[in-house]
Parts: sequence; structure tokens; C-alpha cells
Amino acid sequence: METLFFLIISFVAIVSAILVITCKNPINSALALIMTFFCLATYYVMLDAPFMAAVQVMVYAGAIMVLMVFTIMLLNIRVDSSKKHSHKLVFGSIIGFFTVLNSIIVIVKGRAALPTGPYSGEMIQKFGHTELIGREMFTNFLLPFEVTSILLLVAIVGAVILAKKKI
Amino acid sequence: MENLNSYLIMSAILFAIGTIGVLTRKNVIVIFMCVEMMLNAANLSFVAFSRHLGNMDGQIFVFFIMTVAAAEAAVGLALIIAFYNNKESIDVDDVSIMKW
Amino acid sequence: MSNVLSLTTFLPILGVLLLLFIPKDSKGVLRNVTLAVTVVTFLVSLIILTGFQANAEFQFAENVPWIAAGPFIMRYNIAVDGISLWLVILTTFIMPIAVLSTYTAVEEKVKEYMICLLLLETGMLGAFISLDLFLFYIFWEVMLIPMYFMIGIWGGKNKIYAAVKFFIYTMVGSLLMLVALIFLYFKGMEAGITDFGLLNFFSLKLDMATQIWLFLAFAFAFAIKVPMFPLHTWLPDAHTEAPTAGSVILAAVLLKMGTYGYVRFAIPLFPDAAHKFAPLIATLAVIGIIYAALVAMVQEDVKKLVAYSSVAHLGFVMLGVFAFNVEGITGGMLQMLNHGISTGALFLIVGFIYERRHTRLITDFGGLSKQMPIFATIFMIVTFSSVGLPGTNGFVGEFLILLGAFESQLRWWTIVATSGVILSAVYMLWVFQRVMFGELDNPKNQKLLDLNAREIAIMVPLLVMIFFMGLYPKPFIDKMDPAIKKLVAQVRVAPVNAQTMPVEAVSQKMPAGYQENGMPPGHPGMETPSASQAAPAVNPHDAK
Amino acid sequence: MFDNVWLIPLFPLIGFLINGLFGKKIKNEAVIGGIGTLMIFFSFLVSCGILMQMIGLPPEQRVFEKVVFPWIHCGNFKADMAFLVDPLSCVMIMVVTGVGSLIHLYSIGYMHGEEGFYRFFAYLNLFCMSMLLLVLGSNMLVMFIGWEGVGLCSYLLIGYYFHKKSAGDAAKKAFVMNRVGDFGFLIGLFTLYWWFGSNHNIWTINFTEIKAASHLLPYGGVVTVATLCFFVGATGKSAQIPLFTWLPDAMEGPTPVSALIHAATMVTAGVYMIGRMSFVFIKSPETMMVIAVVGAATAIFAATIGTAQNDIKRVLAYSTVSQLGYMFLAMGVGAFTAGIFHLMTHAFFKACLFLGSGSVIHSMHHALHKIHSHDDAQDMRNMGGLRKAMPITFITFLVSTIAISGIPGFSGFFSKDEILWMSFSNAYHGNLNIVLWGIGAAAALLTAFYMFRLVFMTFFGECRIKPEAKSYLHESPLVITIPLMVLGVLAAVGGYLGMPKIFGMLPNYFEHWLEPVFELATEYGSKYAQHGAHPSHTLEWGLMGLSVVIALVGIATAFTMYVKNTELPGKFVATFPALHRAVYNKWYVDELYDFLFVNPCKALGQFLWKGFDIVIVDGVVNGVANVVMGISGIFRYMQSGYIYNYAFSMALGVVVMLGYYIFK
Repeated sequence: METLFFLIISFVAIVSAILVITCKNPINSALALIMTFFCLATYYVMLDAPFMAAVQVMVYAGAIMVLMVFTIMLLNIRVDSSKKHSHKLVFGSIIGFFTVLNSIIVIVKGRAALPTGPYSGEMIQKFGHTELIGREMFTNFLLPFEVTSILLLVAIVGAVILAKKKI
Repeated sequence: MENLNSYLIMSAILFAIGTIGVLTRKNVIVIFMCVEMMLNAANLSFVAFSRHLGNMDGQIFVFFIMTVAAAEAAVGLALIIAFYNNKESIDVDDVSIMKW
Repeated sequence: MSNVLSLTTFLPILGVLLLLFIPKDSKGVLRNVTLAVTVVTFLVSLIILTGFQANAEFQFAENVPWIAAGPFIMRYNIAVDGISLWLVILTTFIMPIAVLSTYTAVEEKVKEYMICLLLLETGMLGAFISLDLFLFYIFWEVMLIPMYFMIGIWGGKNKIYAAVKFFIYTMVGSLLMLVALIFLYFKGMEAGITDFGLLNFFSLKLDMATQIWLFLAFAFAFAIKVPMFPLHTWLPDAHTEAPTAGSVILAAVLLKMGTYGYVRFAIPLFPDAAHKFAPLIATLAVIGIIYAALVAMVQEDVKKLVAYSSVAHLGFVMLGVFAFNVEGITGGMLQMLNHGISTGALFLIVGFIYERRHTRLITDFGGLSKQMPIFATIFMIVTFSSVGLPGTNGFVGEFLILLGAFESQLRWWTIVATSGVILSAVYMLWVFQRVMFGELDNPKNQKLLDLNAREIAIMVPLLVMIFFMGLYPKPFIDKMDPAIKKLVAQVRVAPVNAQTMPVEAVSQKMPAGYQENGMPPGHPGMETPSASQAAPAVNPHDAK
Repeated sequence: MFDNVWLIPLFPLIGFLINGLFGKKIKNEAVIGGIGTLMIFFSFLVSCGILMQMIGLPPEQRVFEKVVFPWIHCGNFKADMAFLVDPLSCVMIMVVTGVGSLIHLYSIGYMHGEEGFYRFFAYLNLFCMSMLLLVLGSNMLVMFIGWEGVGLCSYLLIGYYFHKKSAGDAAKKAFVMNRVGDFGFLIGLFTLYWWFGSNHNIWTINFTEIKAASHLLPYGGVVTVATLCFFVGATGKSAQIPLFTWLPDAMEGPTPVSALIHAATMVTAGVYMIGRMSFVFIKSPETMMVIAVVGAATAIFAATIGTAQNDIKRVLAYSTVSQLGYMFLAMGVGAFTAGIFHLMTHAFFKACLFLGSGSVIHSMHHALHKIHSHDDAQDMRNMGGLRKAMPITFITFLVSTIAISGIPGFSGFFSKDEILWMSFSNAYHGNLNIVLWGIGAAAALLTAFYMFRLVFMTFFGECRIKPEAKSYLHESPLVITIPLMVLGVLAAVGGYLGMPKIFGMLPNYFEHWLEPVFELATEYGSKYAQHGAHPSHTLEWGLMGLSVVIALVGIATAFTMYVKNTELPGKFVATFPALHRAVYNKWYVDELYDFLFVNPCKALGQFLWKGFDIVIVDGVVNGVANVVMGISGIFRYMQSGYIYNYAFSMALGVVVMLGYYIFK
């Protein structure tokens, strides 16, 4: 049952991903990408990470994609005007193919390390994913977490300056 | 929970599709979306490994990656707008002054 | 007050931070703040001067761990001794003058310019006080960048060429030095040295071949900076294109890095190799003296002439340093200070007339004495200081150098070098005559204004130093003397050692008599330096 | 009093500072001139005090050293700012401050109305200070400060009229030639210092200490090297062959300068230096011979040039060179006392001559200025018959001329004759003596000739100045004539201080006075002197008479040629045009130096700059840069500027690297 579900989700994810790169209209690409993101959120749920799934939907599918769609609308770009697409497509596909090939060989030939951490499925069930991740985040990773805020601040300032000025 | 390998393969496929998109498309926004897709593919690996190893670190990383992606989206889109203001286009082929 | 040295070094950086908050259009404020920062730095450095005990120890030492990357351990290890003390003071002394000279000379990008100046000051001070080889290297490179920008952005017509030339020349040398430095470090690790502390390496006993290669690498880097013939061609270009303050600093302090590098690093680290190459370096120095003087004589651009005269003066310094005796090295050190003051003053003078006339060609001038009497007087005093007239600072250094070199094995070199004294008079007086004497026939020169109060204020401290150092150099010599004596003791043993190879070859033929002379096999005559070092060497780990 | 010796150079220094810094503001010439003159006069008073005290002491105690402050102490080397008072320096300070005061006084009148009046007095005071340092210095380095200091002042004062190109050139030439001499001085100093230090561990440049250790010096060898170097220094400063050409050019300076620096004091520094180190010089017979020969050669050489010059000051300049040659001749033949004596008398009569010529020029200039004529005020061909207009100047000038010509009873006679006699009778140079004497005598003939030629052309005969200017010619004011009169008197009677023993009238005060200074030199000299038969008094009387006759012949010739039969010079020139041209152009020595040294140096400089620096060194450097640029010029085409190209290569790289690790 779970396998089947996984396969369906995978199918949807791959199809929507391919749509992202093939659609002429960027709006369509964006919608397809949202679809992919939803599929990924589903994976996260399947991996016992509901909090990540929620964040995925909110941040990516919600915030980032909305931003993109706004931009597309703002710039009013309808159709990708690309003409000579083909030879680049060939090269791109070759690269893509070899990327997949390499990865699969690594994945198949390699052996993952055995579980070392304390967070088993039962534990997650017991305490709840959000609490565990929060505990980790605000103890061991407190400093990077705080630093992140500076990163965001810088990004905001940068975005404002870039968008405001005529460069 | 499904086998670790299947998630990783899924991640690889998504990453490859993203790469192809980055290499072949000319629309800057689409390229940008493909980059996001590649980041997400990486996220998937992180989460899968995290679950497999029973360690939360990977998921924390995903969280940070998302932050970076958000920041990147903000700055990147601002750049695209700035570029569009200058060139009336968002075609990467028009951004070729970075040559000799 | 234990970290007054750090304070001096990093005050300019604080000044940079301050400048960042000042709007770039309020040029007056920018200038005044920079001036205030440099003056405060100078005042703080006076604490070092007054607190300095005239002995051979390193003083005001600060030594804390800094970077520990695997096998590489760098420490923030700084201190001054008699050799670096005066160069530190010279730097802090010259900086306010240089800043003051830019008040009207630089009108564009004032903020950036001032930031460059302050960064440069930190770099120079840091390089003079570093006792950690790696720290020294970092400061050495730090100096390079602001100077590069100063030439490249605020320079004259041909500024890019000059800036790049300056950069590449210096960089080539620096990289060689870096390689040598790392190699030296690995050699040190074999001998149990755990960090880059300079003093540790003094006791390192290297074999001759290693010494030669390392010395060559270091010497090359420093020779470019000095600059020594034939690596000097960046200097005239850099000087001609640089803005006045840049030229002043370049001449007054940056060039001293080269000679200081020899005194502090190349010679004591590799004494045997230094002795081996002394004749070669002395030859280059003497060629430099004569050559630069001859070339200076035919220059058409005043600034270029001064630049070439720098080459000649630093040739003297090198000759003195490689005499390996107290007189020579003291003379060399004094001459570094003198050159800083006199040549700095000369560049300022050239800057004054350039600001007024926007030309530096000698033929465009003539008869300025009539129009600018104060300027003429100052120019003349500085000219004679540069020529080395007794009673001015130039003489004491030059005399001690020649005396020291004459006492050493460089006697014939000295005689040739002394003739440079004649040539220096020729070119300096000739240019002085062509600029200041004669009829005031160029109509553009007839409306020239004499120096204003600010310009006089710039020159007065330099003039005071010119006479003070010429008439009463005792305080200067007294403070540097013990350190130089120590250096000489460290280096003097080397001649015996330099002959190690032949002596050993001989001793194998007649082992009986030779070994009984108390010469321990392997390192004959090396007892003394280690003994002399044991006392002063501040163990970097204990110092904290 | 001895303890206050530092006051002597201090006073002029104060004068220099006051006039130099505030002179422009003071404006009042009387104040400026007064300060300048008074300061040097104070020094003169202190010098007198020292002289008095020294006279009161027994001869062997007449040495005193005063350390003012430590100067350079470094390693073994030690040089203090210290002064040495002994009979020799006493003579010198008396001459310098005495003649100096008079010339300062004179300058107030002579420089009246000049633009840089304050500047002139500042320089003059600075000069006096340097000269006093030179003669008082107790070690070679203090002497060297003075040595270069006077060179500097000479530079400044020659270049006083800096708007004239010739003045600037002359100033530079003087300084550079002096520098050549300084080069020798320094090498000599180094050699001596090094020799004493490395051989006997005596690290000193102090005269007293060297004197105490001088018995260690060998005869010849290193001493010859050192002393020859010192002598090079002396030739530079004292304008001897080969470095004499700057002195005539130095006449571009104002006339008081010529009198003070280029006649009375600075140019005698070389002689003084040899005197100061007589105990070293005497140890090298070779150097002594060189000095004597150079001195004699200079004496005659300069005298020949003097005969053909028309510029009144230039004649005097060549005369100075020639007289300095005499002094060196004296030094070279071991007659140190005679040399110093001639130095003193020469200071009197030559200063008087220069000041007199200054008075003439002053008057001429004034007269020519009134009629707006641009005739040269210094050219003797424009003068003539001035004795009526300027009686005081004429008389003092005549007295001094008689003195320099060597007419008995006047100072020059005693000193010059002593030199001639010593060069004939000394025990050092063997057969060379007769040659030296012969040259000296010939030079004496020429001296009498050209000096009286000068007097006749200037003061006698027809007045050749434009008639309308004649009425403006007048005697100079008192401030100018008083120094003239004082110096005239000294020129007349100064010689009685050192009257040769042979006269038996007065004891030779001068010789006794300097005996403690030179006795050591005499002692060393006697080691290698060849004592022949002691020359008889008859011979001495005979030679003395001969030299008087020679002087009279010279005067008579001049009288014939320039008073009685004024066409003779023209005929002479017409007969020997080449000779006259050569002499008139100073034997083309300047041109020779230009050809030998100046031009090659310039050409070499040009070549090194344009040829070596720019072509070779920069060529290599730029060549390397160009090669790098050429190669990168090919590679730069890889930078297409299209983002997907970069992304593609990046992705390709990743894939390939990954693949390598997977499939290896």
C-alpha cells in the first residue's frame, strides 16, 4: 500500500518537474513547481517529518512561489521566446542523464551507515516531531538559528535596494 | 516508511531535472525555479538520511536551506526586476556583458 | 598600558570605522577626523618612545594565540626593540604630515582616500612590530593593497600601469617570501619549533644550502621593496604617478620595509648566507648608488629625480647594513629615518609646486626663489639634508654607514660608494638651481604664491627633525644601540661558520691538530650565538 | 676664558638665526648689519681674550679641549662636538673673526640697498660660524662640519644673485668641486681611523689623540694613501690643481664674499688642515712631495692666467689661487710655520685688495648706473685714472699690491720670501728644491707683473669710462674705507710678527708661537731629511735680493706695458695670438673638464636611463607581462558571457569528477 502510494507520488512529482522545464509559459511552470513541492511535502510526511512538510508547504509553496508568480505577473512575461532550444536541450539532457546515472550507481553500490541517533520512529510518535526539532534547534543550533535572522535581514535590505534603484 | 534508496533515487531524478532546466531554459525566472527544485531535491536527501540515521541534524539543515532559499528568492527576484528594468527582457542571453 | 603597541597599531582602524559614519561629501570633516586620528596615534606612540628602555630586549610585548590550523600555529606576537622602535615612531610621525598634505591635493573620493591612508598606517605599523613571521607576512600584504589603490585611483596620467607594476613587482617578491617562510616553518618543526615566532628561528641551525635558498627568497622580496638595482624600475613610476601623500609614505616608510626586512629577518635568520652574499649585495648597492645618481642627473621630471635619489639613498642603507658592524648598521638605521624625513620632505615640496602649476617638468620652472622665498629656503634646507651636509640628519647616517663599511671587508665598495656623495650633490644642486635660480621668465610662474600656513606647518616638524637628528643624534643612537649590538653579535660569529666547509675539508686532512683547538665538530664556533640568544629570547609561550 | 670658547661660533650662529628668521621683518639695514657685525665682533673679543690668556701660559700648556656636547657615539666610534684651542687655532680664529668683522662692517656699506640684505648678513654669519667650527674642531668630524658648512655658505653666497644663470652655475660648480674634495677628506678620515683601530685598537678621530698616537704611524704606505686623500680634500677647498676652476667663477658672488671666503678664510682651510695634521702629513715623504709640486704648479699656472684677465675680480681670484699655491708649497717643503704665516698675511692684503676692488666696482657701478650704461663695472678696460677720484681706496690698494708683490718692508715680503727660502733650503726634496724655488720665483715675477698691471689699468692712465659718468665717480663712504684702512695697515706691518731670524731685528714671534704645534712634525721629518751642508747666510741674503729684483722687474714690465707704452700689450697679443687665446681662456681647463667628466656623466646617465632602465629592465618586466597577456588573450575567448555556458561547464565538471571517483 505504502509502496504504491510512494510510486504514485513519485510519478506525479516527476511529471510535474518535467512540466516545469518544458512549459512555455512561466506561469504554468510555476504552477507545476508548486505541484512538485506538494509532492515533496508528502514525502516528508511519509518520512515521519510532519513539521518539515508543513514548513515546505508554507515557505515554498506559499511564500516563495507566490513571490515568483507575482514577479511573473509584474513583469508580464507571457511566453518563453526561446527559439534555438534544441542543441542546448541535448547537452542538458546528457548532463542530466549522467547526473542521474552517477547518483543511482552511488546509491545502489553504496551502503548507508547504520542508525546512530536517538530519534527512532517510536520516539517521534511519542514526543511529536515539532517538539523534537524545536528542542534541537534551540539548543544545539541556537547560534546558527540566530545568525539566520541576520541573513534574512541582509536579504531584505538587498532586495529593497535592488528593486528600488534604477541600476 | 519506504526504503531509503528509493527516496534518494527520487531526489537524484528531481535534481537532474532541475539541472536540465537550468541548462536549457532561457527565461531567468524559470531558471530560478529550477534552482529551487534542485535545492528541494537536496532537501529530500537530507530528510531521508535524517530519518534513516535517527538524527535531527539533517532536518535542521533543511530548515536553514529553506531560509537561504527564501533569502535567495527575495534577492534573486529583485535582481531580475532590476535587470528587467534595464534591458526590458529577462532572457539570460541578454546578460552577456560578463565576457572579455 | 601593557597593550599600548596594539593600541597604536589599531587606532587607525578605529579611525576607519569612525570615517565610515561620516557622509562622503563633508570633506572637511573627513580630513580633520583623519588628521586627528593620526595625531592621536602619534601621541600614543610617544608613550612607547618614552617607556622604551635602552636595552636589547623586546619590549611592550604582547603574545596571544591567534590561529591554530593543524600544524600551523600563528600567534599574535608583537613587540618593539631598538631597531623597530624608531621606524614605528617615524611612521606615526609621517602620517599626520601626509594627511595634512592632502587637504587640497585630493578633492575626489576623499573618504576612500582617507580610509586607504589609515589602513596603510595599520599595515605599516603592524609589519614593524610583528615578531611572528606569519603575522609579519599578513601585515606586509596589508600594506600593499591601500597603496595599490592610492596609486591606481588618485594617481597621475599613467596610473594604472604604475599601480599594476608596483603591485606585481611587490607580489612576486612576497610570494617567494611566503614560500620560504613556509619552508622555514617546516624546517623549524623538524627541530621542535611549534609556531611562527621569529625568535625561535634564530636558534635554528640550518645548513648552508638551505640558508642560501631561503636567504635568496627573502632577500629577493626585500630587495624589490628597497628597491635595489636592478629591481628598482617600479619605484620611479610608482612615485611619479602616486599622489603626494602616497609618494611621501611610499618613500618614507614603505621602502624601509625592505631594509628593515633585511635587518630583522633575512640577516639574523640566515647569517651564514648573508655573509656569503654580502659582497654581491654590496655590489648591487654600490651600483645602485652610482647608477641612480647618474640617472637622476638627467631626469626631466622633478619627482622622478627624487625617486631615483631614493634608490641611491637606500643603496647606502644596504651598504651599511651589510657591513655587519655596529657603526654600519646604526648608520643604516639612521639613514632609514633620515631618508624618511628628507625624501618625504622632498616629495612634499614637489607636491607643493605641482599643486600650483600642475607640472613637474624642470624646464617649466626657473627663478622661483624670487617669487617664493620661504619655499626656496625650505627646499634648500631639504636639498642639503638629502645631499648629506654635516649638521643635517643626512650626514650622520651616511657618515656612519661609510665608516662602518670601510671598517668591514667592504672597503673598496665604500670608496666607490663615497663618490656617490659627489654625484648626489651634483644632481640635487642642479635641479635646485634649475628650479629655483635663474630668471623668472615663465609668465605662469610669475603669479605663484608662496607657501601658506598649512604648508609651512607641514614642513616645520620635518625641518626641526632634520636639524635635531643632524646635531644631536645621541638619543636615537642610544636607543637603538643595544639592539644593534645584539644583532651584530648574532651575526658576527658567522664568518667562522661560513668557512665551515673548507675548514672541515682541511681538517680531514689534518684531523689531529685541528680538532684539539676546541672546535666541536659539525658546528665550529657556534657556541656564542646560542649563548647570546638565550638571554634575550622571550619565550613566546611564557610571555602570556 | 678657554671654557668660553664655544661662544666664538655661537655668536655668529645667533646672528644667523636672528637675521635669517626675522631679517625680512626687520627691514632696517642698520639693525640687520649691526647685528651681523656685532655678533662677529663679539666673537673677535672672545678670541682676543683667549689669545691673551694663551700668551700668559707657558708654551707647553697651550692646548685646551672643550667638549660642548656629545655628538655621535656609536660602537667604537666617538665624535663629540668639541673645540680645540691651541696656538694654531688661535691664529686662525683671530684672522677669521678679525678680518670677518671688518668685512661685515664693509658689507653694510657695500650691500646698501640690495634686495636680500638680511639674507646676505645671515649667510655671512653662518659662514663665520662654519669657519670657526672648522678651525676650532677638536676632531676631524667637527672640522668636517665646518669644512662642508663653509662650502655650503660659499654656495649660498656665490649664488646670492641667483637670478643670474652664471651665478647659479658658479655656485653649483663650487659646491660640487668642494664635494670632490670632501670625498677625499672622508676617505682619508676612514683610512686613518680604520688603520689606527684595526692595528692598534685606537678608535679615534680626535686630533689630540691622533697626535699622541702618531708615533705608531709608519713612514709612507698607508699614511701616504690617507694623506693623499686628505690632500685631495685640501685641493678642493683651497682651489689647487686640479680642482681650482671653481674659484675664479666664484667671483659671481658679491665682493665682500670674495674677500672673506675666497681670499681670507675659507680657501685657506686646506692649508690649515694640513697644518693641523702636520704630524701625519710629514710621515709621508711622497705626499709632501706631491703637495709641494702641486702647490708650485698651481702658483705658476694660476699666475699665467692672471696676466691676461680683464675682470678686476678675476685677476684677484687667480692671484688667490696662485698665492694658495705658495702656501701649499710651504706645507710641502715642511715649512708649516711659513705657510700659516703666509696664510695670515695673505688674509690681510688679499682681503684689502678685494675690498678695494669692491670699492672701485661700487663706485663704477654707481657711475654707470647714473648714465644708464650697461658697461661692465668690473672690466678694467673701462676703468683707469681712478686714483684721483678714490684716493683712500687707491692708497690702501697700492699698499696691499706692494705687499703681495714682495717688496721689502711689507708683510707679503716676509712670508713669501720665507717660503721661497724654505723651498730652496729644505731637507726633504733633494734636487727638486731648485726646481721648486725656480717655479716659485717665476710665479713671484708674474705676481708682481699682473698685480701692478691691475693697479696701472685701474688707477693710472687715462680714464676710459664714458666722460659723462666721470663726475659721478667718487670715494666710497667711511663704512667702506675704514675696513680698507685697517687692512691696509695690517698688510703693511703684519709681517713684522714673523720677521726672519736673519734680519736679527725682531724675534720671529710667529715661529715661536706655533712651535708647540709643529715641533712633532719637525721631529718626524728629521728622520728622513737629508741634511746637506747648512746653507749659508750669504746664500739666503742673495736669494732674498734676487727675489726683490724679480719683483721689481715684474713691476717695471707692467709699468712699461700699461703706463708708458700702452700699445705693447696689443702688439704682444698680435705676435702670439694662440698663446694669448689659451691664457685668456684659462688654458681651456673648464672645457677639458666638461669634455672629460661632465659630458660623459650626462651621457652615461641618459644612456642608463633611456637605455638600461627603460629598455632592458622595464623591457624584461613588460615583456613578461606581455607574454602573460598574450596567452590570456587566447584563453579569454572561453568567457562567452552566457550564463548557461558557465553553468554547463560547472555541471560538466561536477559530473566528470563524480564519475571519476565512481568508475575508477
